[in-house]
Amino acid sequence: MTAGRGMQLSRERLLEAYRSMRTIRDFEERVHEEFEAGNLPGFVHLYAGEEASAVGVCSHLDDGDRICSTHRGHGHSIAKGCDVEGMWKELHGSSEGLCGGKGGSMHVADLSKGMMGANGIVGGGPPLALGAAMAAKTLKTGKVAVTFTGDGGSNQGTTFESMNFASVFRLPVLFVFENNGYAEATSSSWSVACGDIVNRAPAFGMPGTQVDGFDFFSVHDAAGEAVERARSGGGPTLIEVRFGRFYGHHEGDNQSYRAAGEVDALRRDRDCLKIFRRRVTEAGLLDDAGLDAVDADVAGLMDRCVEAARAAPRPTPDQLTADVYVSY
Amino acid sequence: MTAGRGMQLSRERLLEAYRSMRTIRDFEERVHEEFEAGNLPGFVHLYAGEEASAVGVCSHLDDGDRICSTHRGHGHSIAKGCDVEGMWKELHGSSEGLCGGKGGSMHVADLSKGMMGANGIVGGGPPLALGAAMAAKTLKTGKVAVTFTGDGGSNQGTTFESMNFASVFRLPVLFVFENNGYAEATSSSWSVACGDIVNRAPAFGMPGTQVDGFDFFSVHDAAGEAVERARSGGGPTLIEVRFGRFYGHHEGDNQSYRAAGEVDALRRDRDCLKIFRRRVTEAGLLDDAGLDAVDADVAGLMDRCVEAARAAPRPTPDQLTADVYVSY
Amino acid sequence: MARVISMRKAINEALFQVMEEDPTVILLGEDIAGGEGSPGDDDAWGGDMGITKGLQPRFGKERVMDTPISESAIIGTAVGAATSGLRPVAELMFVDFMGVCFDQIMNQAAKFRYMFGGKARTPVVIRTQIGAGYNAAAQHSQCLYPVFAHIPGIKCVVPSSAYDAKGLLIQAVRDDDPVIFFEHKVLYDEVRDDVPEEMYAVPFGEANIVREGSDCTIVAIARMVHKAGEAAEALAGEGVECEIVDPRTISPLDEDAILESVEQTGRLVVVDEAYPRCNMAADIAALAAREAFGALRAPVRTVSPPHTPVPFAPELEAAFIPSAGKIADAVRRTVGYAA
Amino acid sequence: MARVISMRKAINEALFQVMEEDPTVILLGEDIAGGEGSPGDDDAWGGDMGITKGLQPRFGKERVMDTPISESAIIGTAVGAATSGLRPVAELMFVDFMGVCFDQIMNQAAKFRYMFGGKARTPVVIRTQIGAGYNAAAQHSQCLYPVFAHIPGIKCVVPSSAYDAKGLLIQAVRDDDPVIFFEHKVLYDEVRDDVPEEMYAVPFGEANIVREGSDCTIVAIARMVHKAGEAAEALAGEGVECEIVDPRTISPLDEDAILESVEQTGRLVVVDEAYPRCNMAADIAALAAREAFGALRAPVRTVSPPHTPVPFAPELEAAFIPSAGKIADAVRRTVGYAA
Ligand SMILES: Cc1ncc(C[n+]2csc(CCOP(=O)(O)OP(=O)(O)O)c2C)c(N)n1
Ligand SMILES: Cc1ncc(C[n+]2csc(CCOP(=O)(O)OP(=O)(O)O)c2C)c(N)n1
Ligand SMILES: [Mg+2]
Ligand SMILES: [Mg+2]
Repeated sequence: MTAGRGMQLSRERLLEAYRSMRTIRDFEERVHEEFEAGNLPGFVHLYAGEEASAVGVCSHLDDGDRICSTHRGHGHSIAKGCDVEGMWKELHGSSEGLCGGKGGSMHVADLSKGMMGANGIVGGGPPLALGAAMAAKTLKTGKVAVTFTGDGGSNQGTTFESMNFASVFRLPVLFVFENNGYAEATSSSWSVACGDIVNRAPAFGMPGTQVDGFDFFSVHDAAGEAVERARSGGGPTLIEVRFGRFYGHHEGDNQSYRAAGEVDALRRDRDCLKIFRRRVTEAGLLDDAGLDAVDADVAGLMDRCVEAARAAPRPTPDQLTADVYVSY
Repeated sequence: MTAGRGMQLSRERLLEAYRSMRTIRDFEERVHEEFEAGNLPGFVHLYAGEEASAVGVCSHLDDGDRICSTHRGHGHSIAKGCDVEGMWKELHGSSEGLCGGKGGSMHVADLSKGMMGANGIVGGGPPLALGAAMAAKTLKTGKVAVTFTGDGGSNQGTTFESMNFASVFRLPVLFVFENNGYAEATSSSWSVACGDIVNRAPAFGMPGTQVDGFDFFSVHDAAGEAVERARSGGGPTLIEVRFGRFYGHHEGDNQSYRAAGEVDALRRDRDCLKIFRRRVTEAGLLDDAGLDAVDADVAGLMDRCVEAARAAPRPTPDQLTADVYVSY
Repeated sequence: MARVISMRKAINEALFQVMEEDPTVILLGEDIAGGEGSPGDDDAWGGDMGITKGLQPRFGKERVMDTPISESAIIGTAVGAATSGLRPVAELMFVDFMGVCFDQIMNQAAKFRYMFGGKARTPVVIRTQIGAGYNAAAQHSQCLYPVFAHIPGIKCVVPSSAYDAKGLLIQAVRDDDPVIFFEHKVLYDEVRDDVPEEMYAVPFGEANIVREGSDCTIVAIARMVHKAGEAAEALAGEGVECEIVDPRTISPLDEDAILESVEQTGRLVVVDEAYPRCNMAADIAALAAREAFGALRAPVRTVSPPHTPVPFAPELEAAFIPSAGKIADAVRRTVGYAA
Repeated sequence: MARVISMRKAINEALFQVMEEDPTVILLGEDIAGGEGSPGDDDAWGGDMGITKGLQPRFGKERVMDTPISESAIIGTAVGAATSGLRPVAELMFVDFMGVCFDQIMNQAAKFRYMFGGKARTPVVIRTQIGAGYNAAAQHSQCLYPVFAHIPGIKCVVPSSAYDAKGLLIQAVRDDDPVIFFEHKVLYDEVRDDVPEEMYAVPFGEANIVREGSDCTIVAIARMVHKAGEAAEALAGEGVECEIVDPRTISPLDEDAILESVEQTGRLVVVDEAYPRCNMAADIAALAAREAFGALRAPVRTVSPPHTPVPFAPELEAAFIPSAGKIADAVRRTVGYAA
């Protein structure tokens, strides 16, 4: 692990990071509840437990930088600054949702925030991230692109070829592989032939690093280095983030493929929020009161969002055929 | 390079290998002539200069083993035992061609010889080779599959994911990358981000080796080891064969992307047939007279084939709609 | 004696039986068992919709394989193995994922027989989910079978009943051509009908006359057969008798059955959940306009979704899917047509 | 003053002009310059058919890029860049290669605008070669545009003349939606016509009435427009006057122009080089059977290849491609139809 650059962040930046992680966690816990209660339609994949990855990476990015996400996109969206209420409404299919209710959980996007979309296609994001990076390179904006991919998605051909392509053109792009141990029910230790995903970096002529995804600072520091390299013309980087998800693959998954007690242990010992709190309070960077205030604040926000989303207006019939093509 | 197992081949086997390489060379030289004379329709890609690869690999295989080839498939087909006259007729589009005139140069195939087809799609072969290997594994036949891919094709997503897949299932398959320096006009030193293709083997959890493709023995020995490993359940191997082609990408290519004198130098100093001859005669394994006799024999065969192909019957109109589906 | 079972159960049973019957049948796909390499249950999922549940425990990991997420490799493995002595049944979880593996289907499997001069056989089956109805949004709700029907060399199966699903799947596995087997995800549980326990095959290219009637022919596909049935019920109350033709396979297509019905009714409505352009509704309407023109007494109406991606919001999705109401309206316009 | 130039030259010129006009236009594709990293000429190929020749020397490697053989990455780069401020023109060398990159087109580019609630614009152009005629066999001779026309959210352009090719390509680059630009490889040199030197745009969704006539409407696409022209010449000698409608874009499709013509002639033949099932011929025939039924005085005939892959042998390929003779026969049958 690199020496703690993240630990040198300002109090404000640290609180912001914590707030972002807490917002994701609360969002996902509440989505879980709402889904169980039958209030949410569609397929939903929760990011709870993985917050340090999205936030650790996105804390280096601004609205001009771009990310491509996966089916498990809520966390990336929030970390990248998407409007939380708009996301809630989107999950409900409201016309006030971030995508007017036409996308849903798997297609949350806000290009104005640099969030190019969750993606229902495993391996759909990496080629698109090349494009954002190519635009940054061509237009010399100094911006970067990040594509988040799961361990399962790391085995998709589109992902592999994107890495080679990025390297050939020295594109400012990060390939962040979120290895949570499973693709649906299939183990990553089985599906990734070379063991750790980071072992693939040399095959694509790029530096690679593996980080502890339960620790914000571990992700933050590796991503910071990679983003700097990308911004300064040094080309792509592969980052493998190792951790585990707190819920099933999607809502409804009974998770019988997991070991007994696996999730309980994760929640107890590997909760990135708890670990973050411990590290910053032990180092005297933040105090519990400040963090508790964030927790309360976020809980309030989430209450308001859930309520607003339930009451939000529904799409009108004319929306069915709107926005297929540009009208001139 | 591994110690010369190939040099311990019997006289017959050596002559057979030489004959096969000579047949490919003559085939290609004559195709070049016939194409220039306007006697051949379609797109044609010549394998001349690369003979040691096809023959070095296929000399370990029998009809039950399977290969998948590329758009540059004549050499692989001949090395795998396809009927040369049938191939000639196929290139002419005769109904007596190996594929009844319906495939042509880019789709030469003979499953009864284990030749699963040239392929017009770059990256089309590797996934198919997995299937042949899977059948061998499931049916416990001890057979293997080989997929030949170019340096350009090494960058295709389907190729990458096939390597991971093969490793995960420990399939008896060889990934032979024929790195002739170019994909059409684009250099492999540019398009393969990690420099040498062999550097990718670790990313897919398989052994990899790089060989001198101008030298039959170098290819032969590496392939022998890999085939043995595959047959005995040891899984896939990556072999990078380095060499150069004697002609353009396809017939009609003016090759202005190449260095002046490049091809002349290859023909002069790196002709696998000359190198083979030198090695076996210097080692006293074969003599010039024996090799000359093969040359004469093959030249005669080629004359007869060219003539037969020119005179071969044309497809009848009913062939247009035959063999789309099985008729019951 | 037949039992009433769901299409879900019918497909599962067909897979059990073909695997019992023929040791060269193998199954592969993502999480079709669901648990490979994981610490818990190896057959945790039995496919993302549970359709292949129980097959791996019964037939073992050598014949029922979870795979990495590598659709080109999955399909390629199945296709290559089919030319090498096996009869693989691969699962493409959702047809929406065809975009990362279509080459292995359309340029490889579909073309071998013809391109190799009749010398190759490629007995591969690809099972895949189609259709809207679960608010799964734009990338998990498409039909896309017209894209496959467009390609010569592949057979396309679109069952609408549990009975047909079982018999057609058995036929698909026995068939020597590449077959794409489209399963409408809503039908897995929505449809339950009489299904014999023993093995039987439903032949390809033979439409099923689901309902007889003399006023108007409705050709409908997959889930739309049931929507058409609802419409026909309603119309019967108005004195309009519809004949419903379910092609069951769209490639090959039973043109004769369709034309024969149109010759009798003189009217045709085609219902297709696939996007409206270049879809099966257009294909069949064109067939009638070409071959049954003399019999036609009214315009051929098509009922398809609008030309849009599938929207997420439940009310928009509901409006996207052709409904019994829209079908009935189309029939009414057709029957009420005055030249 | 207009000059007579080939479609090859017209496309090349359009690319030069759009790149001059708009610095956000970039080009990428395999060997579109042809020589990256190689010791010799960097612009050795200018595309596998030479269409993009001279563009890299003029606009530099930052804007005209050779790529590795990674079609998903090529298309993805273009699509992603199009949402990020550029107007990329990507080349998919042959449409036959869509099978390794279709997801980036159909699930990504095509759906962004709708799926993201109208908030995304994806001004990407994908140029690709279609068609038989060069004995390039089953994997390099397909049309496949019906597959793209089936997908909502992408516009499909099928030029038949040098004039249209230039104007439609300029329009494609200026358009804010994903556009697939299908270039028939035989037309590159087979077609030469009047093309202004200055820039001009041909709008999408506006058919071109290539020839006027009152006896029968022929709708034809891309190279088939010329085959239809030959047929019409021959038929004129027999006293049969055909009206030829070239849709120029098949998505959006100028339905009005087609229907208007059919209303006048009462007869329709549709000619499409794409495989016959679920193709544009079926699409347009269905349109007429639905919307112009009252005007139709004869069955709508379609002239398409047989439902087979494209064969290699020259005489088989020639028999595969719809010919002027077959088109004329279809018109004769249509005109001679007696109810
Ligand atoms: C091309 C494609 N194949 C398969 C799927 C079905 N699918 C959705 S998520 C998923 C597992 C993804 O696993 P991973 O990449 O590890 O991400 P995680 O869910 O663990 O975050 C699968 C197989 C899909 N959506 N797209
Ligand atoms: C999917 C696909 N992309 C592009 C092409 C066009 N193409 C044919 S051969 C070729 C170059 C292949 O280079 P390489 O793999 O190095 O093989 P080589 O020709 O050198 O033997 C290209 C780009 C194709 N046939 N298929
Ligand atoms: Mg995972
Ligand atoms: Mg090469």
